[in-house]
Amino acid sequence: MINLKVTNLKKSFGGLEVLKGINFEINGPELIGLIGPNGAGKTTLTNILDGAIKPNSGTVYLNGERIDQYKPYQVALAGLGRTFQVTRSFRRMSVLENLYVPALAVGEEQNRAVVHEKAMEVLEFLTIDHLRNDYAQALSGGQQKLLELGRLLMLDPDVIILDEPFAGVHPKLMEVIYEYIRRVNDEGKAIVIISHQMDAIFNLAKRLLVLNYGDMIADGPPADVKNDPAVIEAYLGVDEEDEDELAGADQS
Amino acid sequence: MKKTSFLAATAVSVLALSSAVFAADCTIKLGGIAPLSAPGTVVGGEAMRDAMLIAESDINAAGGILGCDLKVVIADSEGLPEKAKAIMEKLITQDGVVAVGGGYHSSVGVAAKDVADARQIPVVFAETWNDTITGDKQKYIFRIAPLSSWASATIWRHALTIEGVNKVAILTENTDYGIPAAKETTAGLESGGKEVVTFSVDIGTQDYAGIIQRIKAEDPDMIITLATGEAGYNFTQQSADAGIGPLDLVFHTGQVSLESKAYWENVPDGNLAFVQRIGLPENGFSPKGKEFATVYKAKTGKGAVESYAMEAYDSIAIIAQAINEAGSTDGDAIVAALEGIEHEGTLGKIFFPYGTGKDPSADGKPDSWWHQWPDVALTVIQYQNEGEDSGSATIVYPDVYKTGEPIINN
Amino acid sequence: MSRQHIPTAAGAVFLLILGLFPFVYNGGDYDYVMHIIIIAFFYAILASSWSMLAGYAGQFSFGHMGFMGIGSYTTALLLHYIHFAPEPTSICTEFAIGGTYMIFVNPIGVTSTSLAQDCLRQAMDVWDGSVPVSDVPVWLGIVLGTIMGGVAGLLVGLLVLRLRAAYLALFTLGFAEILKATISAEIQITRGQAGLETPALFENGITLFGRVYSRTDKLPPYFVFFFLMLACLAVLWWLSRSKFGLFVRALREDQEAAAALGVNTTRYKVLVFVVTTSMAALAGAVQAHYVGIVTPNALFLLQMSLVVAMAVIGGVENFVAAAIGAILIQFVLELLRNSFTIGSVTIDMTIWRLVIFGIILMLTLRFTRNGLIAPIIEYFHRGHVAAETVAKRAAATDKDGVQG
Amino acid sequence: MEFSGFFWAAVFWMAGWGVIGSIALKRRYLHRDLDTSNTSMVGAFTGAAAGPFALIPLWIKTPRLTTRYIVLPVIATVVVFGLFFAKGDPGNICVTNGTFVASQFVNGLVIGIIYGFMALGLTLIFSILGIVSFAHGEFYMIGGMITYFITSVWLPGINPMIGVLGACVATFTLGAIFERMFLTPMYEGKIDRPVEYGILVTFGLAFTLQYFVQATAGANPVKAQRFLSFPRMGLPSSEDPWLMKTSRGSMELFESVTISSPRLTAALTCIFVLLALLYLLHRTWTGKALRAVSLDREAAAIAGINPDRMNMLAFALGGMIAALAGSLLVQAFSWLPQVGAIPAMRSFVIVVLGGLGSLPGAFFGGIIVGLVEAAGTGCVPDPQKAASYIPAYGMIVLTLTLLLRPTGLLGRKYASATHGQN
Repeated sequence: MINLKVTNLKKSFGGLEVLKGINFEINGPELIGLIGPNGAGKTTLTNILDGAIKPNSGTVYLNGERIDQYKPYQVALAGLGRTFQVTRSFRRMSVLENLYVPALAVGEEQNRAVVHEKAMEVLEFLTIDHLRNDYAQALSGGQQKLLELGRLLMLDPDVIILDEPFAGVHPKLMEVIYEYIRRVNDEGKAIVIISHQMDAIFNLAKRLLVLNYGDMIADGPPADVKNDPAVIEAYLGVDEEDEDELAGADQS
Repeated sequence: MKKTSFLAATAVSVLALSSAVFAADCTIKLGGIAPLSAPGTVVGGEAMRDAMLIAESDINAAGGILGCDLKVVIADSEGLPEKAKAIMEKLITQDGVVAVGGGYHSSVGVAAKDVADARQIPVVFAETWNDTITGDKQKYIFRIAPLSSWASATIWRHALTIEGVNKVAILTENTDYGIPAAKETTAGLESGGKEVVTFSVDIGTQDYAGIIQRIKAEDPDMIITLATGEAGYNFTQQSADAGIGPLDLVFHTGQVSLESKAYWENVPDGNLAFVQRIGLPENGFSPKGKEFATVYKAKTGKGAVESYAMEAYDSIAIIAQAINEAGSTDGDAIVAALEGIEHEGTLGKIFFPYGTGKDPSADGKPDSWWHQWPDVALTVIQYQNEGEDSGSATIVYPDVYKTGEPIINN
Repeated sequence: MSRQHIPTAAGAVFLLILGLFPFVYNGGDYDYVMHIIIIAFFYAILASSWSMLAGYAGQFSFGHMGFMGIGSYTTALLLHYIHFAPEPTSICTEFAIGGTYMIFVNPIGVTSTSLAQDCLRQAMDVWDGSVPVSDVPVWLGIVLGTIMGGVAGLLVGLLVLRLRAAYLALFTLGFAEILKATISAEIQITRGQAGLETPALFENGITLFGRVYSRTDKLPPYFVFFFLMLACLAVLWWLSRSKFGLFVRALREDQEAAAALGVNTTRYKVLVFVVTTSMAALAGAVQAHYVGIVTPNALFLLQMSLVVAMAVIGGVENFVAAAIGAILIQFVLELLRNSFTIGSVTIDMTIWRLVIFGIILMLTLRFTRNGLIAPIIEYFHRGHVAAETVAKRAAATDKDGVQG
Repeated sequence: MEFSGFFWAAVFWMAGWGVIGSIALKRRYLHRDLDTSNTSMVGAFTGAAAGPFALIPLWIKTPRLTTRYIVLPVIATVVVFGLFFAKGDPGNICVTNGTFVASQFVNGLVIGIIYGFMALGLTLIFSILGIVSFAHGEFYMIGGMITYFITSVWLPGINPMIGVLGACVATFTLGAIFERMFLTPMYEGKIDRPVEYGILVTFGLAFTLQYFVQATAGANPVKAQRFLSFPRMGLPSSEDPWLMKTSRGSMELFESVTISSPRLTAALTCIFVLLALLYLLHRTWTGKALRAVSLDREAAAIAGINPDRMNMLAFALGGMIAALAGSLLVQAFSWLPQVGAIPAMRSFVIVVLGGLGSLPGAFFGGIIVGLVEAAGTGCVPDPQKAASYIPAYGMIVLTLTLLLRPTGLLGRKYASATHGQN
């Protein structure tokens, strides 16, 4: 049973409190959206979960294993994978090699043939199998996004954090990504999506977490969150762009 | 693309040219080692190269060796021991030389001699001073240069004759030449009751400012430079700039300053410097020496002959004579001929009293006398006029060769 | 034979030629040609290991020759200072190990006269041949040299974990320079510029294929270097095929992303340093015994630039290409040694060839990012792949024309 | 002149507490979630200077590490080290002879100014192009060579200024052409790893230039005459010249400090050109544009500055500065094609010490390296080794800087050790 438990997570940078005691828990294969205005602490939270930075206090447990003091690779091996806001494919490695990296890093001495087969399946699913021997840098931005998602599948984590998966992606590829998220979720993985694209989040997520100035101001089903006064206040109070985002979500 | 075709063209033309070289009926090749690029002493190397090539044409003009043409293959040692081994290998195995002459830096000689000895190729070293070169008593190794200990002795004995010198600072290069020479000089000076302090530097050193300040703080009465190559220029001029140059105190500068033209260009404040010279002054030259001096000066445009040029010339000429006497280019035959040779060289009559026939210990001599020419004339000269030629400079030590009194300044 | 097998076949032929060459060739300059090839093998080891470090792992270290020097000096110092004898000298520092004494020779630095000898030689003079003195075996020196190189690589690897790009280059350069200065200055121990003499690889000769070869014969060291090079290439090949190769390339591309996918980047970064520096040290240690002398000049930046240039011209992201590049460049540089005269102008090719070499290096960098040889191998290897990709892509474009 | 055990024990004590301080303080600040950028350095120097006595209060109070906390421990460390040194080797010339110390200091300062000036070129290139030019030493070498050829071979007797100017013009052109031919693809994103490309391609340039000069000018060392010979005079009077005494190539101040004419003219010219450069950078449009590009490339482009042109200008200018240093020093040292290696290495040390990309950092770094080398050469007791270690002194400074403060003394944030990864 997948369980990610974040308790009283605090982080400040040189006196500025970025996270003021975050608590939440993910149980089972949930599909969660993490939203919040710019500077709300989303990226910091992701980086702490991922192990890139250490929290000042608080704990993170993944399936009963404490991971908040882990290094990024240990977190990954413990079962938490992520993508980056800016695509970070291994540009001068072939698409297949990009997929081999996490598969082999998982550490089980897997048969190369099995890994290859799995990688081919993933590529077919992501509709980029014809590019498998090309260098990743030859791929378009959207295709690289897909490749990044593919790598996560090869890592086979329990919890996946997707940082802005829809940013700069062609509408047609959006479909593929939607499909990906649903299917991976169906396969029993918990997914956390961080995005500014409200329509997509509201479309997909079954539960929303809303961060604002380091506080978790809302946690619940999208419909409830949308009408939560604190959330509206947070978005209205910040800037118009975010307001538009919420409005856009309403329309969808 | 253009570059590649150019390269290809170059390669082709190189091959064509090398194959087109007209093969004489017979050619006997000798190797000539000289430092032709830094960190070696390039001026010394170029002088030696010129001298060895003059030896080649002189010998060929006189009918060659064993009726064949002589060819001297010049190899650049760069003054580096590891390079020395490589070029000795190359000379012997690629160029097929039957014997080797030349050699400037001691470290080069020390490293190269083992290669030659193992391959049974005789070597007559021209200007490598380290005692172990002959002290190892190797069958194929000869030397016409003085021993380091003799050369050091000339320097410190001369220093002891100068009144008012109580403290001496030595600047030495940290090589097979410099370190032993500094030790010997120090021991000699201390035996005369002088105080000595030694500073050593890498041979590539350019900036001596810090060391010069230290020397200056020691307040010596005399400075002795035991460094080959550039150090002779850089150190002397920088000392002069700092007020402890040849014009300020007794200053014995490096061998490189025997190349007078470059010396005065590089050390404008170099007047009154002492420097060690091998061989007699030009008016005391043997007939052969005078002959060579004329040709050499004409060829190089220099005003005087450096001693190492004469040594280099002799090293080739003596091998040529040995081959003629042996009637063979076989290494053992050449060695046998060299051990019994009496060669009228530019430096005088060259011979090797000790060797396989008679061990140095038979006369109570140290091992370093093995295959060593004992009659090397060692002098100390002083530049007494600005722009003066090293050939006409005043010989101030030892008394037998003396042509004038030293000018000593305090 | 399909096209992607051409490089493999060509490589096999090339190796076969190199393997048979010493038996077939009988020119008058046999030893010289053999020497050139041996040095070519030496550079091939350095260039290919450097290409693993710089090309695969992206760690542009300029201290590779420093590690080579550690290998050389470890074995040279070990063999110079430690000896064994069944009886004590009573004047050296020595330890009894069973029935034999391990003798530490006192450093006497550079000397000229035979009077100032070290304690062992004085003792041997007294013994006058009655006591057999044995050295540390050459192979042990080489093994320890390799290990020391690896240890140094480990330390440097740990220190440079946080440094990238230009800083890494400068730090490693600094490391090599400090090493060189130390060796040059500690004359009493290292004999400085005068160099430390080392025994030959096979000091007492060796019998191979029923023939006796003396210590100066080129054939035994030829095969030593040949097999060392093959062994290094095999190790590099195995590493590059294993997850090691995959991971170091991933961390070259993006360290954070690799870590986020579960790659222990610290471990692999240090590992790649250890592996490649050990290889450099190995090459250095063996070369020390081949050349017979080690001096700090081998650590010059100029030597490093030769290795870098060889790897770059061969193809820095392909260690096989780097090795081939090293061998070819060594040959070409030797071939171009002959000066020639056009009219009254003599072109001194000993220098000009290096000018041309430098220009080729710059042009290679400018116009082909992966050298001159790697693309050829790539062409044959990926040719069919590319064709297939083009076809598939065309099909895919028809299907959906996806562009992100 | 052996070092006493006391000195080594003291060094061990300082180094030990330095290591402890750098690690402990960093952990402490990390734990307390404070700014850790200076902790390694402050910890190391505080530990080295005062051991636990200063470390413990620091560890407890964890103040914000302002400049004061950096400068004081550094000075204290130098002083404490000096005291230990004096105690450990009381007969050392650096302890007993004040005149010697003064002259070493002045010497280090003068040569440091020239070093710093040369390094300025390197850091200028880095701040605009983001690459470290490995051909810096070769520009230096060529500058000297051209000056020599103009003043001694082609036009003997000509004013040395013409030679220096000629060298500047030639190297500026060379730098500009090279930049156009080989560095332009970097800006268009055609090169995956521009930093490494920059290093390698300038490396190739260095190789080519060095051998080109050797092939054309020969391996024979050359040396230009000193530009200026002092008239023989004394101040206040020639009988009692306690203030200043000059003769030929040397000038003696206060009867203790000697400065040679080549060094003096070189250092003064460097200062003069430095001022001109500062004027260029701060008072002219081109200079402001250069600085703008170094601060933010894209913003500068938006503001109508053509960054490509600035790249060319910076590379050419940087090379020219090195060449100028060379053309000034050719009167002091004899000149060879290989002469650039040591100054290039030293420039690397200086720019890292000062902070890659920081112009004032390069200048002060140069002076520090000049002084460190002077202290090393002057004070290492064994005269056999003091000079041989000269190249190592700077490298030790470089290593310590990279370990303790990778941004260098005056480095800007972006120019940290991670710069150039993307």
